[in-house]
Amino acid sequence: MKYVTNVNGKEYSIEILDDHQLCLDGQILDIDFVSIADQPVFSLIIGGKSFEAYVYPGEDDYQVLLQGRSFSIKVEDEREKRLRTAGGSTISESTEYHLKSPMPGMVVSLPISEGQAVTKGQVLVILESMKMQNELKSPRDGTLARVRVKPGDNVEQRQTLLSVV
Amino acid sequence: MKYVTNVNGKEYSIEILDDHQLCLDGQILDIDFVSIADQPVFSLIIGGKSFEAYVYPGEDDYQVLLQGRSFSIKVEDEREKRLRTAGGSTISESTEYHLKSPMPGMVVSLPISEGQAVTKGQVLVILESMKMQNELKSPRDGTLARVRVKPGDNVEQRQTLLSVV
Amino acid sequence: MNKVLIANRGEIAVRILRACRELGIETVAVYSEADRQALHVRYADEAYLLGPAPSRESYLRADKIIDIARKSGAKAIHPGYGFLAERADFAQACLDNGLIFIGPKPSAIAAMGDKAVARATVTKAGVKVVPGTEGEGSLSNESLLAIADKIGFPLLIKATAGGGGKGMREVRNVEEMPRLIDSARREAEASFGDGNVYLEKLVEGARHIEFQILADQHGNVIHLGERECSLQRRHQKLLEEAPSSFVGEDADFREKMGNIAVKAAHAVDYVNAGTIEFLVDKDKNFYFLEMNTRLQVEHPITEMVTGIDIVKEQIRIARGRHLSYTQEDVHQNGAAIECRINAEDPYNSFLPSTGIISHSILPTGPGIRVDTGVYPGFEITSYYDPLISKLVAWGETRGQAILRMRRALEEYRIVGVRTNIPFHQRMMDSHRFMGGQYDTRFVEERFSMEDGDDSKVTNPEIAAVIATLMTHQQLEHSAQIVRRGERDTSNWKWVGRWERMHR
Amino acid sequence: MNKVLIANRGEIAVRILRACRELGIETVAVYSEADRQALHVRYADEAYLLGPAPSRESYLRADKIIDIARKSGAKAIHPGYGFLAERADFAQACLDNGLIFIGPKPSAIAAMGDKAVARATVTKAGVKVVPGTEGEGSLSNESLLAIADKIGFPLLIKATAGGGGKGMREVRNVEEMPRLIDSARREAEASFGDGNVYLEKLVEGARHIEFQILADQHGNVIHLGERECSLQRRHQKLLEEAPSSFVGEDADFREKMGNIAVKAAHAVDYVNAGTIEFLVDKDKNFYFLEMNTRLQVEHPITEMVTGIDIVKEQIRIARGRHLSYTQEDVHQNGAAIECRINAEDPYNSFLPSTGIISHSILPTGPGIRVDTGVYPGFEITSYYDPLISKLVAWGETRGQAILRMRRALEEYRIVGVRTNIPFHQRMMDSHRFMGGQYDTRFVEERFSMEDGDDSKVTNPEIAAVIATLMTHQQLEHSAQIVRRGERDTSNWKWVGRWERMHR
Repeated sequence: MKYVTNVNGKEYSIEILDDHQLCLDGQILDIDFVSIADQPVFSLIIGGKSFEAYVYPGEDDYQVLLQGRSFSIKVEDEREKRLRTAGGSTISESTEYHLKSPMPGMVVSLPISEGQAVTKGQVLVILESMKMQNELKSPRDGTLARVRVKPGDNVEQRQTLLSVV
Repeated sequence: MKYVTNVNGKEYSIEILDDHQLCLDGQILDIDFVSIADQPVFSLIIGGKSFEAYVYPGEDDYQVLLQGRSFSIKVEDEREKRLRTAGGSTISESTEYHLKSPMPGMVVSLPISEGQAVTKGQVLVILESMKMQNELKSPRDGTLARVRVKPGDNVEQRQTLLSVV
Repeated sequence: MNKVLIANRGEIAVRILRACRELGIETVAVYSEADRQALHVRYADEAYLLGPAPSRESYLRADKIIDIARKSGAKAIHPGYGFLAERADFAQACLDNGLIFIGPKPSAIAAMGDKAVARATVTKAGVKVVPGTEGEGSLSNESLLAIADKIGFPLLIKATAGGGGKGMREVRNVEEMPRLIDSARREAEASFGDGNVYLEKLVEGARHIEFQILADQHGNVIHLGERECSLQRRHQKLLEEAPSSFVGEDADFREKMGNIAVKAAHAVDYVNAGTIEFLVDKDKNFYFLEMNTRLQVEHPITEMVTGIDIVKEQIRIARGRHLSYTQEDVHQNGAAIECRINAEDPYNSFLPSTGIISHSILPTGPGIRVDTGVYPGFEITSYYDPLISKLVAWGETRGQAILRMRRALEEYRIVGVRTNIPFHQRMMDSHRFMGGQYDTRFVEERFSMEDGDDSKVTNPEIAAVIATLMTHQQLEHSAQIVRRGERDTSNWKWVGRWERMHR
Repeated sequence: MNKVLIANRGEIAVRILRACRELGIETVAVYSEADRQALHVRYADEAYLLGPAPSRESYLRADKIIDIARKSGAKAIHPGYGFLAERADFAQACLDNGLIFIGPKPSAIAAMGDKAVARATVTKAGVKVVPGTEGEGSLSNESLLAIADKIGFPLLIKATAGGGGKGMREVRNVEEMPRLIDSARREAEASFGDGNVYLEKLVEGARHIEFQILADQHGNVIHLGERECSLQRRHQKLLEEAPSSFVGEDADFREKMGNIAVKAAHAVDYVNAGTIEFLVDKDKNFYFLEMNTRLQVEHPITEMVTGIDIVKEQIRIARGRHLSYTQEDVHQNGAAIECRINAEDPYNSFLPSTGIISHSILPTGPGIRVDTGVYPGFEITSYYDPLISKLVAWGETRGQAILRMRRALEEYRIVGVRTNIPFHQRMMDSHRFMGGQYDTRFVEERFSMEDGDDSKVTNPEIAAVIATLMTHQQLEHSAQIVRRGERDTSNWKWVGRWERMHR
């Protein structure tokens, strides 16, 4: 199976030949890939080099933590990529972003009002938890919509707070 | 529920009153009993004292490892005990003992022949494993029967080697 | 003193338990409903429930704690840090109930606990303080605004009762000041039950250097050298070193600061372990910042370089014994670094992360010490601070300590919550850190998780391969009918679990 | 030397990896099929498969290891202990292939490896040896029986090629000797591929005391003081201490033994780290036993008391540098104890225990070091030795080290295999151990897991309550219909699992 894998914007062509070999940008390499103790921690021996990484699945990508670095990675098989390129855009770009509370806590303030424009990185909510005030930021540009909380509200982990459309 | 619990020969009368109290030999004590991380390790807070023990279920008893000491414990509910006392003997005393290999290894020697009498603690098999010679001993008096291995045999973990009847 | 109650939780409760056990003293733990399975409860000889998870209903319940001490027959209470550690009323209540408080006298806590009073006290003793508001401390917003102009901007708003950066705000101009006073007061009120704040000149390019003090009941006060604590984020310490590379070989400077620290302790008749914090500018002018009248989070680095067990000394002092050491006995040997491993995501604004620790591998081996209160299966909740562990590395030189810390961070595995280990890894690779070229603003202003100043090789293609192999296995797996009853040893066991939990 | 291959597994491979990493040296691991997920494979920069699990097909494959070194560009090989560490032919093969062998010259390994030759060599240098067979060593059964009478009984049969108690037998009289020679030869053949044995006078009431040696390529030889290793079972060390309480304050005695140890090392032009083992009788007569021409399992206790990183020194020596220390620089500071934590059941004749480690909590905190190669999820198999970890405690005094070890043993949790932790706990509580009153026969002859000489309170009623609560919950659980879909958080989850696995 052939994949096109995008790491922070750079594309790699990776073909899985079998359980023990793959082809990375034209170079054939021996691989041995296992998860450690049934955890999302993976040991990869590739061409004799030993690596270990944490992998966190995201909405439509993976976050790979390797040697103290974080990589945001999207993997597509060739067929998917052809389809997407033909279609001209990904589905995910047109979807709304729902800000979920990463932890239980109390909403301290909402610096922006519903309907206002927000830019990537702008603070949407200040949440108090673990005795600290934490800023929840917008992952992209858009407009603030459906604000479901107000200052003083106690919120649960993963509760949806508002949306960016 | 009332239990009679035998620890290395000494009997304790233990009545479980509810999830938070029990009566030990007439004394009522507060208890809080939990397993740690779904492991056979138990934390007991009893009358304010904090204890932790490993528990290993045996054939008809428990081995409890507490504060570096091992206790062999049989628990019977009162009804069971009455039945057994009426019957005059336990079932387990009349059953055969099947010596199982505690680990994979090679049989080095069998010091006793089939049909011979054995005493508790007598060496039945010498097994080589982990680069060491290990002595497997008889847990009780009896007669050696059904020897299923010979010196030089490789055996699997928990394979039955012989019986004491 | 044959039984001690430890009025705390987490790693510091375990740390104190260990000292007691090694002294043959029995231990009494207290715990909230969230901590039934915590290590300090499991390791203690006795354990008593305080109440529900929130601190106010458990670890801050001084009344219950004193009741438990009496009920259990404990002769002394060790408060650890945080919670009730710097509450003069609690220390007094212990004494009133015939219990030894393992810490300073209530009067010293009170004097140093109100920072305004503290500054006045040490100033009187001839110790220089950072320019700022002095006096009674409970100033109105109007007074604060008026005084601010005299001190000049930038300045800091700080909680009178607080510590650890809580209720602290930095002010660049008078316009933003009213809003910041309000939020500082609110946070101070929430954290300490006291909304009073004061102002302080912000010394820019400053270093935060502190001295560990030990004082017995017989008037002997010594210091155990300094700790460099300039690496902070939002005034929370992240990484500490002993000795300070800024002080370096300048033994006179060290001695001068140490003597002033001892003088400050004497000014309040200090007894037991404490820490004098100084702000130091690039010209080696130093100002008294505050005194922490308790055991400090970062005490292990001092233990590693001096060989002195500070908690055991605390107990010894509380027993009325003389200090085991004179100032001449104290020597700094080698260098130690502490990384605070927090449950927070350095790639997502350091947001706290909660969850059950499903797996963990501690770094071990020569020169490594880990102080922790968690284990695989334990849950990190949002009720308490996010400190998972303190990873300490000792080396014959600072360079060796850094190399050792680097390998320890690389070895450390924690699964189930996000941690700031990658932050520390980036720090250990940073050229400025290696050169000791940093101040209290370094983390926030000149450090980034994205583009560090290190020249370490990254391996994006390896990350790509790992993500691709995962995707591939997942596709293979969904295409395949799992045979019933067959033990599933594939990598995909956890993915299903993960997805059920998080989607 | 910027890349080192580590020809070993388990905790010692991890230990060596750490030293390399802290020196900025790249690491190459080798592994058997059973060790794909072992820590040394995970922590190394590179890793290469050797072959199937049995040592003969993997860790003893000198040819493959040298191939991998060349292929990977490693400049040196560290053999650790065991496996190929004391094989002169392997050391020679390294040199022949242009690789640095991090250890002594092949000639020194050969001279000390054949114990008969070793004894002859050191005798010539004026070092006393235990009376026994000397000369070429490959004696027939008839010759051994003839010589036995001259030495006198009791005596020991020992493997010429061996170490660690393998192929060793104790003989009380001439009648049992033929049978014991046969079994010793068989075990020696199985362990080392060499069935030769020799005889040695059994010094009764003896102490096993050894000296750590460091020697550079420039003729400098120093010792790092002694280790007391008398606590053994079947000639396997279980627990070691530094310094020896038997040597104690007798600095002259220590110096005398140390000087003899250095002399023995000089006798074979020794280079790198090594250990001279002495047998010491109660009158402080001491006899050379053997020299281990490699890093020793128990080296960490010497590191703890001297502050010297022995593995880093080994690499330094192999690089051709001078020793970092002179004899005058070496001081013993405090006391350290090492407990070897083995996968074996002390309540069942110390039978080895295999299985997957399902859970583990390491003791940590001040003065504690754990060297290990395992983690939760890793399987202990019967292919290799049962060493899970080395737990080391340091204290300012021996008494403090014992108290610290006691608390560390109490904290340590390992689930999934049985361990000898209870053995060590009993030992730490034993009055004779506390008094330093023990010899090499103590464990086997005067120590029992059932009735120790300690006066510690036991709590049978607590054990009874725990077993009863388990039974009760089990009955409740089986009586209860588990509602579908409800998360089962009861204690009984594991019981079902356990029963499926073991019944």
